[in-house]
Amino acid sequence: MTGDDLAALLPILVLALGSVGLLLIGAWFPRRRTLILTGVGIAVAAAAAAAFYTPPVEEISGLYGSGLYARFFTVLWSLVAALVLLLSVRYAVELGFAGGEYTALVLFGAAGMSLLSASTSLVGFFLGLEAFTLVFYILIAFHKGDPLGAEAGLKYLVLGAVATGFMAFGIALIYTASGTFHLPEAMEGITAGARFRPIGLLGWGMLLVVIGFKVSLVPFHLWTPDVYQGAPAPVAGLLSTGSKGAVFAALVTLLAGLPADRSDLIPILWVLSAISMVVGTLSALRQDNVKRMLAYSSVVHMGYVMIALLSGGASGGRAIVFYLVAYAAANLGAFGVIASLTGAGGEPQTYDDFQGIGWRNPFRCAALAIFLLSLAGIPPTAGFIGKFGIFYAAMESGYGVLAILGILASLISLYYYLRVVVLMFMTFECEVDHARGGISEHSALTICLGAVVILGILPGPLLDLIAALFS
Amino acid sequence: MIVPMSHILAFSGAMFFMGFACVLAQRNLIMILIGVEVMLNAVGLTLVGASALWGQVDGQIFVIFLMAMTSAEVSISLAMVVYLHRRSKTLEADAFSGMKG
Amino acid sequence: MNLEPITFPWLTLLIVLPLLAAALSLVLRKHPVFSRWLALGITLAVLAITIGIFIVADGRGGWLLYEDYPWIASFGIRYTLGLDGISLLLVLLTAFTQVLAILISWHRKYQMAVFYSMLLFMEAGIMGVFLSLDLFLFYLFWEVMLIPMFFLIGVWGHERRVYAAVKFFIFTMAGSLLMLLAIIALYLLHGQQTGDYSFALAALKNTSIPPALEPWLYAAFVLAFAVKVPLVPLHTWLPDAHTEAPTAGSLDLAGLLLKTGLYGLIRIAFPLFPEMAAASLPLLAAFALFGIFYAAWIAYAQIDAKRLIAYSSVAHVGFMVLGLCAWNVTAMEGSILLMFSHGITTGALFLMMGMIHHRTESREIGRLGGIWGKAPVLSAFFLFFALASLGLPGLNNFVGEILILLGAFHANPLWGALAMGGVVFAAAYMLRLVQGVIWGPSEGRTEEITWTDLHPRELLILAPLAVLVLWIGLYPETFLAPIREPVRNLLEGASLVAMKGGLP
Amino acid sequence: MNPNLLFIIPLLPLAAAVVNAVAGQFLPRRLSEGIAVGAVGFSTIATLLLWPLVDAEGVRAELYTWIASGDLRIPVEIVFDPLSASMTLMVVFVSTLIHLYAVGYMREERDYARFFALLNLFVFAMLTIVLADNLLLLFLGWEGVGFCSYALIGYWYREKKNADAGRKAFLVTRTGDVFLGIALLWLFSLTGTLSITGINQAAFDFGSGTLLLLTLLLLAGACGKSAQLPLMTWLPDAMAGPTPVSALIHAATMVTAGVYLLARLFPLVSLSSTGMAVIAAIGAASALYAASCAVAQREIKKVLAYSTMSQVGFMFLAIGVGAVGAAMFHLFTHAFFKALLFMGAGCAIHLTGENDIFRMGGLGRRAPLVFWTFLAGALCLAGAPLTSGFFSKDAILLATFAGGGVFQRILWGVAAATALLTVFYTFRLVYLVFAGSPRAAGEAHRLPGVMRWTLPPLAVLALAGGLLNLPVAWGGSGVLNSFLGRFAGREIHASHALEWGLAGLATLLFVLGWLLARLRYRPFPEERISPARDFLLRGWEADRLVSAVIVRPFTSLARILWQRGDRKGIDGFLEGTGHLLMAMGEGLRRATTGRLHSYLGGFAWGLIALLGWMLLRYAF
Repeated sequence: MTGDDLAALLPILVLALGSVGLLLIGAWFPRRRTLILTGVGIAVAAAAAAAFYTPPVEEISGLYGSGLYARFFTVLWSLVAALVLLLSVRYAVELGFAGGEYTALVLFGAAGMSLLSASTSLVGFFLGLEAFTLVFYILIAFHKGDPLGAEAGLKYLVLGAVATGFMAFGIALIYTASGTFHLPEAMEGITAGARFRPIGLLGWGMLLVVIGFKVSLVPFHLWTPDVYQGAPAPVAGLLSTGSKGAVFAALVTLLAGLPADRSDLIPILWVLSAISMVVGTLSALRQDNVKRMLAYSSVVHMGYVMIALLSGGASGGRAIVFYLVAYAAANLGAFGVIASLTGAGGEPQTYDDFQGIGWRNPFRCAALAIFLLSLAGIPPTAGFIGKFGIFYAAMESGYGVLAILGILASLISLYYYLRVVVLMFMTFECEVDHARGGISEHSALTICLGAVVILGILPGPLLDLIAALFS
Repeated sequence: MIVPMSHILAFSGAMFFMGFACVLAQRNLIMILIGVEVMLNAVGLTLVGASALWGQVDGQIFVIFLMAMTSAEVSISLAMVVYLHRRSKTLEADAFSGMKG
Repeated sequence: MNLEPITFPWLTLLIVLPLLAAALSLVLRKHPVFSRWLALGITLAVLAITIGIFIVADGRGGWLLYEDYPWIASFGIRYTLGLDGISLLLVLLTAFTQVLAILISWHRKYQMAVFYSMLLFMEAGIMGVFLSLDLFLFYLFWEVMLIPMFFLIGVWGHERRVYAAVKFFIFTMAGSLLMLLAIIALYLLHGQQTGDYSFALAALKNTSIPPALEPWLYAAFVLAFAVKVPLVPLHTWLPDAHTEAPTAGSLDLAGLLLKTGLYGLIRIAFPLFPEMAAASLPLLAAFALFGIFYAAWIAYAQIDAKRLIAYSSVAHVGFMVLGLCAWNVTAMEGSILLMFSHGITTGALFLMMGMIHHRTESREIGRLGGIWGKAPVLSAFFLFFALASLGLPGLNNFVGEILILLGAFHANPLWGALAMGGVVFAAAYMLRLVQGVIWGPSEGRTEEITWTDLHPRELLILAPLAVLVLWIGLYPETFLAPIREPVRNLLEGASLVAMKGGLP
Repeated sequence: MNPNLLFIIPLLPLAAAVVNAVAGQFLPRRLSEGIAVGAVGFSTIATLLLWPLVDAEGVRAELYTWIASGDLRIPVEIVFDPLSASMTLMVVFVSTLIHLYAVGYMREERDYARFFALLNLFVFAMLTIVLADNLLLLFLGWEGVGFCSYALIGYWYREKKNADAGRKAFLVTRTGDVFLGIALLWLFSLTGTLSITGINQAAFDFGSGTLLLLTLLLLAGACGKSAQLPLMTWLPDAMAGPTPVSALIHAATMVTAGVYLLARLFPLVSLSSTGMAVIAAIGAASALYAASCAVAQREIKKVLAYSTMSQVGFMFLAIGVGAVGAAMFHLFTHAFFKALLFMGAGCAIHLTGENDIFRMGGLGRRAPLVFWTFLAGALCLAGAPLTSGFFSKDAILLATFAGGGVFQRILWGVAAATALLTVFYTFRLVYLVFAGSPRAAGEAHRLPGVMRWTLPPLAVLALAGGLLNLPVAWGGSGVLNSFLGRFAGREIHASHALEWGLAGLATLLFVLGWLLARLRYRPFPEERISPARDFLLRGWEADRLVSAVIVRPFTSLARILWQRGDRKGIDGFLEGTGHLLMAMGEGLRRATTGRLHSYLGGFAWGLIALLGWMLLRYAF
């Protein structure tokens, strides 16, 4: 490893070293607020480093890219981590989290996500993925007093461990078939002409199981609602945005190596996308817990992203990246609102908790309504532009049926998104006061809201930037 | 290579699926974790075999990574097991079903 | 496109003014009185601008105003607004209606500032729909206007408001989502053929569409618009939404939202697919005719006065669609004029039901009655608008209807003859409404409460409407003149954009 | 003289209507009444002053273009020709008298402004019908009078019955209007114009089938407004309105609009002989039907209503046999004597506080002026020799008889029978109301002078109206016919002998009918109830028939469409879909058991599916 490599790793180093530093400081200096805000600073610094520092090399040790694509996602996940931390300031104090450890884990998770998004090798892929998976094992069960948190942690842990096994086996098989871990050579190596070689395809199958698990595609999605429900809201926000987005970011790189004709893989992806949209939508209909509803909605959304992934090409990739950003802003915002409403009585999760709170907490509930509308893909929000991009990519590459399925799913999904809006604003006014939320939460929510609305109205600059990632 | 790759693959594949079967069949958390461990070791075997097949060290390096990672995972798992056991006095995996639907 | 230099973005102003006011109103939630005056001021300003444009335009053809800026370059999406005679009429209606909507909600108590803000958002959205010439932009506004309406119904509506609001939202989205796909498909086809990836309506008109695909794309567009129009049997959201919405909401729904569907047919669906449109006209006409009778028939059975008026709207739009289907100058002009007229009469009826409901807290025909004895001026206005609605000659709806009927008969005698029969149905349900509300003995709610006749603010709302009813009824030329040339161009299939316009 | 001045005639009542509608409640009563009466009065004077404008071709005046679209151009244009001029004069004159009468009649009403506004508006609309040279403008008046009639029938809206009667009138007449409307659409489609003159000129080119259908459509429209079979059920109910309204709208003017329409479009109508026959048959049938009903009525105004229907039937018959002149002649005389009768009836009601003729009686001595004027009207209605009704009815009978064919003879027979019935029920009415001793129990009112003194001029006109068109055989010169000129329809060729013979027969019928009525009703008879009487009283059960065949199916179908179609059908389908989706969601929700092993099972199944597919892929 050369100095240039290290320089290229600067943002990751900021995150990782910052994480370690906070962990150490936290042991002697347990001021939660200060620690978490420092963590925010570190994440922002990392984002700034990634954004403004052009690294001297394009690739680090054959494991990670440091090009525009990688830097983009590093910025994104660092900012997501910063937002998550901002959302956690009051939350952590309220629930008595150990500030240093919590912050350190979030930062470390962000480093893992950035690495995963940047991976140019199966080894990098594995390490990045595992880095933040391990973090989540802890973060999900971070609230020690909460039995549901422990249960969620356990479920994620066991399934995650099994998934790790599958991933490792898949990688091993691909390596067996191709003789290299490096992308895109590994992908080229497992194909012979238009067809996959059997072992390579088997390896891909294993990888798909893991990817399906990580991004919650049906039938590997079953953990999602439980884990979202049990995990602390900011963590669920990070889990639903960062971990999934990073996997997709890596997947774009993975698939880019495959030959244009992927007829062996396409039917699988097609089916995964379709049943994720259908099953996710239907399952969300009867939920009465907002976090579980958001979990199923994320299943549907990942189904949408799969459409774009299938479509491939420049427009597919662009659609994925934009969608991930839009989805991250809206989903993080939604979980953020839940976090900000959390008081001594715990998180408001069930629909009953949301009944009639709209006019008592106008800003946050209006924001939640807008986030939900964005998730539903209604203009003028980022979600609409994102969905437009996906359907556009789908139509362009001839996945009309999937597009229509997606349309139907988003139509039905309106019901459960609107239901929350209805509960908040259109029923009687409740008398219960939820937590008023701190300034950090409000600023985080404002940022998310701003992103959702601005990207809905003026998506041009971001779209141009994303287009540059793929050129 | 003294052992053909196909044999290695067959063996490690079998081992992998035995591990997975263990995960599926066992109810006790410890046993499930052991199953995962078996799966991971099968992977290690495959990697070493492939590494030999291609005459590279990449695979073996990856095995080292894998082992490190596994140990981290195991430590977290065990911590979790202890934590859960202390909370609910059971290690039955299916006993933890407070959330569903 | 080589158009005259844009002097001042009046059209953008029509959209942005309400939008800014809406945002400001939301921010200053705690100062409802301020936001009320703000809302009134802004809507009046918008009305003044539209009237100004109307006067300056003076029945000229072509694009009266036109704006075009790049917006989302990577998709070839542009911010293109254009105003011709047809949109002018509808923009005028929008601006006018919105002033009334503010005025009728003057003393609303609950979350007043937000209410006005929603009305202003609505205005911006509808203006956008009537002005957009870029399909993406159009679609954006098309859906944006649903959100404020959803809240208006859901938050400030009557008993079953939530059901109505959600039904409204999902129903209309069901249509429009498929349209989104069709828009994308059209865009891709056009891009692949010409290399010019653009959502501009004018450009997409020249797309040659594979015969296998064309019916589907056309159907997607028509479905979206038919839901909004609404064409029977896609209408069942309407009675619920109209009935449960607050008065201002009903006013906007009947006066404006339904028109967006018809406008979409005229401006987008028909010009984009002229051959398909020509082929489908008999089918659409059949639906329209069926709707005229079906809705009128059901209206007759209603107990809730607002619901009755809502069904009457469905019957009326049947006439309008029939007029479009006749595809000749007379019927088309009649259709557009009826769009305008219907906004006024049905809007007025909803306003009056709002006033009556405000006093009696009842909308049930059986519990009202005999109001004439208590509030003669109010009742006289009610009777007047009811007569206009049932198509009494000399009042506004008649002109539109007779033009439609004449044109439809010319296109197909059976259509005209059948539709003429619809006027008896119209008389049947309207007279039942009048009978149940203002005539008869004053019993029930009418007797229980102390009545005040119209107060000045209400008179201020109704008087301009009444003047317009008579104006259109007796001298429709004012409103026919601006649409004459656009209609001719539409029928001749000429590309609108080819003509130059521009106000000095 | 400037022809544009003609617009004064209809616009004066309109202006008065607007003033009364907007400000009537705030004006002093006298002023409001003065405006209303004055406007109509000045219209009458204007008509007389502008009379010199009339010429055979008609004078035209255009105000502005009402509607213009494509080929369509609808000018607000009026035409002043012999037909419209004479009709205008009749309308404004009768209106003036009735307005005056109404001032007295409505003396105790507080809501006078609404009444006079509507009455004036009616006059405007009626004049629009009469003067319009454009079918669409005519249609404006046509619907306008319909509305005024509706609003005035339901003037005493507090009683549901009255409001319902108004609604019924509007709906039934509008049913007729639809046919007129269709005719209008068709005519425009055929000729590209809606000018009456233009249409009449173009009619020669139409095919016979088209002509027949057009005639039938126009006839249906006319039937609705003129209460002819089968659209007649509204007229008896319309008597719920104030008496001046009945006199003006439902006797003298509006109900004759149908006749006027057919007369206006006679050049078109006359081209279809079958159509003409249908018109005649409808007229004769209505005449007989209404006369038979009138015989059994108890309410004074309903007797008159049925008699109106019957007399209008005569006019239709006249049109049907081509005698437009005779039709117009009867229209005018009928307007005078029927307005007179209604006003007299109004006085009778006022004096006794009763509607039921069986409870009146003895009025002859109490109110001699009312009696004598009413008797004058009754004699005209009955067709007593030398009265106006005698001449006008005789002209119709003669024209029918002179038509020659068997069909015409049958019609003539029907008409003659009707004439007999007419005499009978007229004298039944006179005897029951004026003869005998007072039987009234209701509260009697004093009769305002203005109500009384409007009667004599009409009585004189009614009695002497025959001079208007005295036949040549009687030494006259047929003034009206020659004035109408080309509008008078076909020439009637009949020998003087036939004329005298028929007149003698008519006299015979009159005497016979009078004797029968005198025998039966001179001494007050106890009311006898029989099924036949009830059948006639209820107008041959027409209302029940309409209710069973149209109204009730309509209402129940409305409810069925709403509940079954909209609610169960469309909404049911959608909600069913929703429930299905919900049920599926619930099923999937159950599948998420919360147990770790079922989640691992998901892994396993997914893996098996993946591997299975790959296997398939490689096996084949």
